[in-house]
Amino acid sequence: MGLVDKVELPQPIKFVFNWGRKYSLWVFNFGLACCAIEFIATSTARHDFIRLGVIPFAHGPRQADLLVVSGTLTDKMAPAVKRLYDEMPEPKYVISFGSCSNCGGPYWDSYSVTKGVDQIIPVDVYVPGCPPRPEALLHGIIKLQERIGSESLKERYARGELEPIVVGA
Amino acid sequence: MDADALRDHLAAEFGDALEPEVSFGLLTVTVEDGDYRRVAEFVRNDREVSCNFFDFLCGVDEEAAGIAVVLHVYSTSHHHHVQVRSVVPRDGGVLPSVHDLWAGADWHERETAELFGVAFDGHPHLAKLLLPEEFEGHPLRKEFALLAREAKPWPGAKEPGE
Amino acid sequence: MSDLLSNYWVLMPVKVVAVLLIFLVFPLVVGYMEHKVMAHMQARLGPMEAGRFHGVLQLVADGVKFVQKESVVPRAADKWVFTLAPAVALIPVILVFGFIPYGPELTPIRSDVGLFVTLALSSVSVIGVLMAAWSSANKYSLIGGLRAAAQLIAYELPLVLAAAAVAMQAGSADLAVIVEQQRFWGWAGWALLPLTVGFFVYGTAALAELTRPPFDMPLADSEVVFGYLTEYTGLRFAFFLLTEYAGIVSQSAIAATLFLGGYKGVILPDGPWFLAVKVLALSFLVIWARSTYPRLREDQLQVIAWVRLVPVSLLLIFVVGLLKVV
Amino acid sequence: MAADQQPSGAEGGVAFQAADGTGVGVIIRERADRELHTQDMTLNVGPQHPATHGVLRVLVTLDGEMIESAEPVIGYMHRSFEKLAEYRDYRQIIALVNRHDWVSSICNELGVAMVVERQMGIEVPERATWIRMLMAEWTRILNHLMFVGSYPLELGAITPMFYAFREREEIQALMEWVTGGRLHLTYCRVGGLKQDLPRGAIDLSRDLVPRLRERIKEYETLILGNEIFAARTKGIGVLPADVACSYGSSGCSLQAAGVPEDARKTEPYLFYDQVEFDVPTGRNGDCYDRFTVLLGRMKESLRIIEQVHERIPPGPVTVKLPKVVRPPAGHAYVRTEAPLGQLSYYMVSHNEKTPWRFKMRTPSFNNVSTFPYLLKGTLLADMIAVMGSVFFIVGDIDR
Repeated sequence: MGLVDKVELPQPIKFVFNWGRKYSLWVFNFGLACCAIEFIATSTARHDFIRLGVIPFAHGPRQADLLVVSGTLTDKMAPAVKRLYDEMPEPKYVISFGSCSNCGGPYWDSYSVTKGVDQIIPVDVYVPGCPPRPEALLHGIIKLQERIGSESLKERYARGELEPIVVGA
Repeated sequence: MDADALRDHLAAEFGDALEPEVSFGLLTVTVEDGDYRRVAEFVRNDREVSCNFFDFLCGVDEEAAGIAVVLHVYSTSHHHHVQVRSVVPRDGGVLPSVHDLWAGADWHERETAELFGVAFDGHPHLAKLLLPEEFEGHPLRKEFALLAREAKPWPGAKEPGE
Repeated sequence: MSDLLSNYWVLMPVKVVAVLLIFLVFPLVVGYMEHKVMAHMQARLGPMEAGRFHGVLQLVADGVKFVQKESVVPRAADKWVFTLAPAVALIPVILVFGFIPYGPELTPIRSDVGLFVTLALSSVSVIGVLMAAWSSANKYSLIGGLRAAAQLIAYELPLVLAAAAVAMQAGSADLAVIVEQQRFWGWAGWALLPLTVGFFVYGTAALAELTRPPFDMPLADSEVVFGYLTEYTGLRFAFFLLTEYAGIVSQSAIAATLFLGGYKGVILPDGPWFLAVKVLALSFLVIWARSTYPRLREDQLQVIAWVRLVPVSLLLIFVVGLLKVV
Repeated sequence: MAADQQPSGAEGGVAFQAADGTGVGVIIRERADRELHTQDMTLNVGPQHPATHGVLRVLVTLDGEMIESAEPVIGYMHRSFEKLAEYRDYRQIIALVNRHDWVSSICNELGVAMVVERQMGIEVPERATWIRMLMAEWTRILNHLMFVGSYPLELGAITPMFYAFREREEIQALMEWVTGGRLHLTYCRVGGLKQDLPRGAIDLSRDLVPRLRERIKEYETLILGNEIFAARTKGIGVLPADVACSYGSSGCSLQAAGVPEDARKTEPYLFYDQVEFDVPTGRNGDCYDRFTVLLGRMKESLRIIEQVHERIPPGPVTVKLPKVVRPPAGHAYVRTEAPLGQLSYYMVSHNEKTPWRFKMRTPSFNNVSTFPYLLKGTLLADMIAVMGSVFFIVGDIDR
């Protein structure tokens, strides 16, 4: 967005802007495999991440702020993930949900599975587990929101990849 | 019909052309690749057998003997299974397609073709099904080694099976 | 004071600001209401964190976020049309708010044909939708846009016919006059029955005009991703969202004005507060429909418009005319 | 079609009457097709598309909104279970393979345990078998609830999803208590179970049954009672019985076509021959029937669960296995009824520590292969209704 990422904004404006990004994370669920079920479970009554302002109404990547890659990424699928990530407008965040998208999980020796989504797109938060519990995803989201609340977009773009957050580490 | 009666019924029709075997109540008949289509047609159309339900078709690597193709069908009216097995050579193995007998065989033959490298004669569209276009090799053959396993030891304390 | 207010150059900016305020506040209220009402119907809580108290500032946060988003124009898109489309969809809706009578002698723009101006304005949005669909250079957008166009045009007819019945009953197309003729709960006496039917026709058609469930075929997320909005990002997308919610408010306001006695009320003096309550109640119905119904297929949708609603509304005009003459 | 419908009557072709007696409408439609023919459009639905609930791609050729042909492209979730199983110990396969249909793990691991037990000739203790049945039926309900939620969602009704997951969480609590897991439970072992039921688990399970029954009634009124739902699904996507069999389509698709084929009934395994239940069937084989059968299957599962509660005997839940599991050379086949349909495992053993070949015949693979047949000639909007009603899990297609 031109200005935001080039200039260090004054503190009050930065605060408001960060607050907006923090509580309005329209999420695009890249539901690949088993973890997608736990992602849906997190969005429904018992766990309900809409409470935190994570809105699952982004039907396409263009409207999304947060990409949750949940499940096994195969070599055949990888180009599509990359493309959808590229279609998302900045500023965008990525949560890698589950062992498969973190590192390949139980399919680490498979001939058709990509060993981690971080090989093709940058990841902000890793949530380990096979599949992780919904609580773990909530934890990951809150950690991400904490980071968004205090970050500077200029720095984010300048530094490229940031130190990722690992839930439970 | 139970497996033994089925075996006798099929043997009466084909005689020595098939090699029957019953294990755990399941009849498997091994046939030459030339007889495969004939036996399949009989299993599908014979009134006593009439296996109308397509279960699966898969390959089994038999190493030096070649690749065995196993066709498994079931009858919803008689409730019995028949398994037809035929061994083809590792290189250039061809079997006639049975997709016109059971529509479900279409995808199973495509899958077997890409994972084992067996061709099916008469199949309309023997393209890759599961793997990306640029994938090379037939991964379910025994000579296809998993690269990750060569590069990295098993992460557990013991090797599988110990 | 009254001298000052009657001065055109003072009055005009006041009106503009007031209309803009209504336009900015009410859609947000309805948007928030949608979040909360749907959540509670679905055994959830909905937004709870943004703005501390029950997520009241959720939509504000959304707005602040959309401002910061990169605005992407697809390379294959028709740039000018693509950028103009949200404005073409949004501006008519803002103008509609100017024609609504908010209270006795409180109509920002009073016109003898106010009713038809508002209806005409709200149908201009179709052009915005078509522009968005065509210029996005996306097949899903195109399919969604064509569905939207077909649907909006089909439902325009019952909408206008039902409104025409009201105009006949009132003997005027001036919205303020129409309200004046009603009691606080709508059309009194012998006019009640046909116009109740009219209300249902109008309501169904308006729901379809808004492309809200069960008439949300153009935006059906499970089929055409996001219909004509698929390629829109950031502020432009937010404008479309705003159009949607402002549309709900404006259509509810028109429906309340035409059928439910507009700003009239009981006990308290008549005024905008009654209109606000009625608008929110109607918006609630719109949201309720969303959480209850699956969506209709487009051919079923057309059948409802042409085979059911149009004949009913024609009959309605006939009956109203007959009653009027008798 | 056009060839046998010659206009009869006046030479000018004013009065149209088809040879087979069909009315004017058909001919006008055909003429319209010919004269107003529009250019076909190829639409690529997927691999990540909200309609495919997972990663399935369908190449659709459209004429307007009418589908001329549809070709599913699968393999986006091919994780090579069959190859990996050849590299894993017989006991490790259970933890690997229960992931292919990710909402019915017990039903998957049950088949694996059974095929190894059959090959090795292991008798499973009676208590373990009953508990396996109990857990398998709860898993079936968990799976079906998932589709009870997702199918209306695809048709545009959001709310059933939330209700279904509310129920799922309640059952999930039971499963978690018994097995320690939420999704991939890995509760079955070769020769029995991981551990016995905790004290009170059966009571909780007993409590759940009547509550679920109430909720299923609620779904029937909420979903089946909705006229829009009926209008969208009745007469759409008809799969006749013979075609279903020929494709090897099973589960709801086959039962909706009127074939009461259910491995629990026709070839009982575990103790399914000792409990009473019916196989719900449909009449027309359309989307509506498939969904009704789905609800019916849930009710039958509840019936089975109620009977199992009364039958679980005391005793051990596992047998002692040798240090190295080496089934004798040969091959074994086990057929079970997974929630989505017929799930069979075919295992070839060479008396080694790992299986020689482990074939998984998954229900979704065969069910989804009927898509080209089902989708031809339907509207794009019906594509969603059809695809959603052939209940499938992408991992179960691609393995």
